Amino acid sequence: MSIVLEIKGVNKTFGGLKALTDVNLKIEEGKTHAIIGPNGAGKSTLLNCCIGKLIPDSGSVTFNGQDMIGKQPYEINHAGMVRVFQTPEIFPELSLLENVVIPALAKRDGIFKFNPFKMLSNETEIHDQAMRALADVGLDKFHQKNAGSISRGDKRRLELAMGLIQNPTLLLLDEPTAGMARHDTNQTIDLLKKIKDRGMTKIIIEHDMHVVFSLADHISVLAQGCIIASGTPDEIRNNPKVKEAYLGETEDE
Amino acid sequence: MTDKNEFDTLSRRGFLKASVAAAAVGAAPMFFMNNANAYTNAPKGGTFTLGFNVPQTGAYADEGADELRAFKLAVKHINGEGDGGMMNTMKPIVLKGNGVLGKKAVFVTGDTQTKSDAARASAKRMIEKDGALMISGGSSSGVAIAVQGLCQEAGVIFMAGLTHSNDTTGKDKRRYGFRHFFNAKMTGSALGPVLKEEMGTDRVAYHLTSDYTWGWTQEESIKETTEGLGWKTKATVRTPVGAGDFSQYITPILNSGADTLILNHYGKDMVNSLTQSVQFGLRDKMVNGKQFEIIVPLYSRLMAQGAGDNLKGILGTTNWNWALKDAGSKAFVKSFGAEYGFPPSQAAHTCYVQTLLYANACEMAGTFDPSQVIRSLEGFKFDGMGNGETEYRAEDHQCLKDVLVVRGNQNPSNQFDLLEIVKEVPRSQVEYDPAIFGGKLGPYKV
Amino acid sequence: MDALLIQLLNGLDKGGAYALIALGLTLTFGTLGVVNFAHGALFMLGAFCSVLFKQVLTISKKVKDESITFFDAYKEQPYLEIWWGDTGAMIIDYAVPISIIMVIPVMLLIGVALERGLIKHFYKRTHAEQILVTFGLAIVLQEVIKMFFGANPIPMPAPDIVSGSAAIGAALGLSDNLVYPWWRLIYLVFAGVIIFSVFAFLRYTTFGMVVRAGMADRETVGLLGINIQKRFTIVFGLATVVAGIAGAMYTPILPPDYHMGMDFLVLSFVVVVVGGMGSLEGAVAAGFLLGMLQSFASLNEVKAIFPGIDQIIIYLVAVVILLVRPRGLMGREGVMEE
Amino acid sequence: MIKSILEKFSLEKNSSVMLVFAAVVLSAPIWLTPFGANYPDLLQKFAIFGIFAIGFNILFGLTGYLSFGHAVFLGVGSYTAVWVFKLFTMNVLPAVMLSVAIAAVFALLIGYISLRRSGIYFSILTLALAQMSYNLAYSVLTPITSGETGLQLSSEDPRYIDSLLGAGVQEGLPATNFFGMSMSGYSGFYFCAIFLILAFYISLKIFRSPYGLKLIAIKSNQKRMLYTGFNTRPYLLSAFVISGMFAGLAGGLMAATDPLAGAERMQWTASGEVVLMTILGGSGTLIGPLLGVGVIKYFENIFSALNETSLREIFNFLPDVVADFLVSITHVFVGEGWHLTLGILFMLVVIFLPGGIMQGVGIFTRYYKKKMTELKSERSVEKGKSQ
Repeated sequence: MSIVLEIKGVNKTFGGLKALTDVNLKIEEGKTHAIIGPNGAGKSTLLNCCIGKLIPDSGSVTFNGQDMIGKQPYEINHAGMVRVFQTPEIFPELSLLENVVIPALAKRDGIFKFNPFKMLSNETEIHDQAMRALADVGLDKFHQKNAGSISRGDKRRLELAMGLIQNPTLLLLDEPTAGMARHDTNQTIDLLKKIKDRGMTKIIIEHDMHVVFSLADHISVLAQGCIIASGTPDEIRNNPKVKEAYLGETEDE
Repeated sequence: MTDKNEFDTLSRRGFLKASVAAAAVGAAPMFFMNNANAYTNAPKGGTFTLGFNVPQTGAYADEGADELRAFKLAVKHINGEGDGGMMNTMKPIVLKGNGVLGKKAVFVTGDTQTKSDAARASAKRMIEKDGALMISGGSSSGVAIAVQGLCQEAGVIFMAGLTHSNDTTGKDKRRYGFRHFFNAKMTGSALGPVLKEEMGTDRVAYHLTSDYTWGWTQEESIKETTEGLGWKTKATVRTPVGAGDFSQYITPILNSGADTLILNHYGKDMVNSLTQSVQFGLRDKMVNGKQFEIIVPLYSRLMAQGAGDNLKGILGTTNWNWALKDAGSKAFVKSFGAEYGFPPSQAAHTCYVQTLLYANACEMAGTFDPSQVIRSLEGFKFDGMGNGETEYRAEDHQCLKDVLVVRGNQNPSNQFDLLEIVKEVPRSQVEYDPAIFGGKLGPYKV
Repeated sequence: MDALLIQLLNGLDKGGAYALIALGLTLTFGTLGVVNFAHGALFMLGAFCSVLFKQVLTISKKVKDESITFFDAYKEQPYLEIWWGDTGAMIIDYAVPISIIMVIPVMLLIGVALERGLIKHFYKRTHAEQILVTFGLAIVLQEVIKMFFGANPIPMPAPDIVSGSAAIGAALGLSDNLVYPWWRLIYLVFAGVIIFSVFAFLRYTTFGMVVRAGMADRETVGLLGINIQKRFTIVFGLATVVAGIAGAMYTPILPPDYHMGMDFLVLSFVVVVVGGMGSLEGAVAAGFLLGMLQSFASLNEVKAIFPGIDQIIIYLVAVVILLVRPRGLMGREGVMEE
Repeated sequence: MIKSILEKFSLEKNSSVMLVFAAVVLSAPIWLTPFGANYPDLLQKFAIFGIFAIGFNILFGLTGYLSFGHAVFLGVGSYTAVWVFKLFTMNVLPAVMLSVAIAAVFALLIGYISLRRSGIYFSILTLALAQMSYNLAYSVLTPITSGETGLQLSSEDPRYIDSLLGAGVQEGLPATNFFGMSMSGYSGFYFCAIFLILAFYISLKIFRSPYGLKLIAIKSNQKRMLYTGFNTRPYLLSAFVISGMFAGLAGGLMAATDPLAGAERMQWTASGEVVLMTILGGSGTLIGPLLGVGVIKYFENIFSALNETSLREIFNFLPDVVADFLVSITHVFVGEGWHLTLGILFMLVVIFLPGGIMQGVGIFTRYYKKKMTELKSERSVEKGKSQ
């Protein structure tokens, strides 16, 4: 198995606060890797360091052999790393279809393409691709609807479709089921399971242990900016350190 | 919107076809264009149309409103209504008070906004839509020159309103443009002797000049005059138009060693710079053993009201003032005052006179054809219009006449009595060779 | 040396005026999130409140000038002078400072009415719509003023005792040429007092604390269940009053006309943005910075090297500052960036 | 808002949209007659400012970037065109082409600087750069711009190409022409109208292209665009340059129909005017900006020209007392009061129709359609009953 993403010795401080301390992580190709940890453990900071939103104080982030630090978000996207946001980042004024068409265009056109005289209506291939992506998440029936008007759960699914249509090497999912009702959560788990066999590598940041244990091949536990454990779900489940730091509080859930 | 089946793209040919088809529909009005007339807007029926293009919005709106009042009065008098005003004093006059060539005068109005583009658009509307034979009015040289150029192209006579720049009848003069108002050059010539008398020949002048063409021509003309008297020029400082606060330009004067400040500002700029200069104590200063003096070469009573008491005792020139005692001025003030309840401004006066002169020239020419009317205006000598004997010089279409040197009234006897006449400088002293400014009038026929 | 000193003073004076007009604007920006293109018009309204006040004071007995026969011309004497003699004359002389007493309640009323009647409904609208509606309002206000007061500037002299210049140089043992108009010095002090009062009000009162919190994070304050609406009304009223008295006190320096608000509009926006959106400190700092730079750029020596620099300095500085500091001098992230 | 309009239009074929548009534009001299707005100068202004507003709308309507300095490109276009007339030829084609090119260079420069910031900071950067250009053009650049007076033709101009082609020296100033076709009067309008139709066609294409969709997406959520893999800067810059070129074209045409270029064309109020036109009509819609242009230019040219005499003519069919009363009320809003009317209109439109006039049109058509369907269904219900 080859390594897709390697995080080496990453440190990040905000003011006097140490958010990440010497974090090392290797993500294997094709695997679903979950990163868990209590609130404020540094999960989001770690994610932001991967996708170019934050620049770590030290350490390296290597993706497919390329150094990612200091790269622009769109360069990281085209390198094959795509993030699905925790609070839905969609285009609320546009239709669902257009929301998915845009990432599809990004995949095809690159970071910039000047084609003002090409008609959108002639983009059959993109159109079909977008409709398939919407169908994947079960939103194809409402493709003409305004993205701002759909439910929060649907927005999350729309975002997932926007990520999936780019067919990335690595998909970063930031709490994909946060704020969802149980029913929606289950649907999302099913959906993620379904796409598992496409061979896409995934990182999932999640609170919900049910989701983590149903999806992850490998779990890393982050607490106070440090990785305290890493291993298969079973190993993590039985790790006393993890239990103490984290699971103990949430087992009753 | 990506639903591909619902539409096809428009091919280039389809687009062309669409345009051609529509062009055919739209071509019809082309035939309304009238090429048969010998000249633009030849009057049909019993009336002829005058276009009064004045600032109705912006800083000069009050001046524009006063111009419009004068125009309305002039039209009344031409048509034989009212008391006739200057129709009774103008010499020679062929107007009979029954309109012009048997046709009644009517007018249209428009807003110049004191912007060249807006003024031209407004004048074009008058020419193209309302059929105006003559355009008049305006309160700035930029507008006058812009509209004058347009009128030359359109073949319509332009009787300029308030415009004081040398360029209007200098480098930008036009065959179809006529100016009754005086100019910066004449201001300089008229001020010269008075300045010599009142302030001597050993002074150091400091100019604050509005940074645009009118300001520059005035600065140049005044400088020429004062240096001719033996004065020195310490500095000529350009100030942005509409600066509002001029303090940063006034402070350096204090240390400059100059003893005379010349404000080449007009309108709001003049009011502000004068008010602020006085506040800085310039007029109380003694420099080189002499009392510091401020001069405002071009005065307007209407705008000067804004400067209030700061105006008192300050020298300048004006084209005309209502307090003049000649028969023409009295007749005009009488009918204007009776109509509106207050005296006319110099802007109103020049617009009134211009309208009458145009009407008279048409009557003299026996036609409204501008090429003939121009010939009868060129070199026309007249009197009884408030400025003494006057001549429309043929070479540059500038009226040559007496210039008033005035001073802010120290002790006004009523609310309109702001200017005190120091001297009526005779025409012979302000005349100049028209060749010095260059420019070409252009053809009679366009 | 004198030349530089006086230019320094002039820069401070200009800066005070800029800071004062920017202060109200940035209050509306920062707190209400409204781009108020009518702010200049409020400045103008304040000035005309003062004009109206003076006109009322100088209602005069008119003695017809018999020498004029064609129309009615009068020699006027205000009734106040007739009734109270020198006291009356003095009251008229002090019309501008006294008018503040009237300007404050009138402007407060106007501000509250505008906020309740119009601005309130535009908090949630886009900036473009706010611009259009407030610009429309500004035009309406100035046209109404034009209808009643005409287009020409109206003289509003300062009280006689402070109408001249203070001989600062002589007092300090420097050159006699170092003088500065009393009224401009008064305006500078006045601007300082108003700016200081607004800061103190926002810093040391509970009301101000909530407003500042609102400037930092509008939503949270709304969520706290505080009646933010009422406070917004008061803040807008406050901004209107600040603009109004700034305008009224400025009349001796700049004889007011109906268009003066528009003339100040662009400048005040540049000051606010250079200072940083929603930052009161920034607006004040930017006001003084721009005033100072403009004053020095207008020196003949500077203009000789860079012709026309005095005409563009403000804009040039604005461009440079915004390029070096993305959010102006003291702006915060996320304010007005959409 | 944008989307609904887009979809409304996509329902129809592009070619039919263009056909209708061209027919409406080219027949304007006929259907504007009852409004008194059918004279050449105003028609030309409608077309020219239409191009300006369409271009502005490509930037503001699509990307949401509010430029407060677009008039600079209008001014630059005009100056360029007049200089081409003075130096080379009175044929308008090279002048207009060069206007667009030079405006593009300016737009590239100003856009490159201004687009480093967003939101109100962008607006102020464009405003500041534009005001600098205006102030310089008005004063120290007078040798190039003729300052306040404006750049005009002169009989001493060299006109190298024309004199090379042996156009005889004539008395007076030559007129602008398009291979002999006069640029004043109605032919000037048709010349501008062809460009307006072309401009509308380009705008239509951009609105419906993937490129246009990306621009709308930038307005909707720029951050998301970055993470989706787009470098938004070149998109914004290209849109800025395109809209600058439209403004340059408008400026060139202004000079072509009336060979004068003044600095006040670049003042912030001129930039503000196009902003107001676009918002008033409905930004982000294809037709809206044109409606805004129509309303504002109509007010400026027709309302400002009404006076008591002309009002009396309008009301003279009424009894004298009523007419007097109406004249006394209405004359406040026309002539010198046209600004007041415009201000009130701005407020009313934006209060009741935040989407501009186009929203009003939308509400009306929806209401109309609803009524029609109600009518139909009623009829069918009645039919059902009668059977």
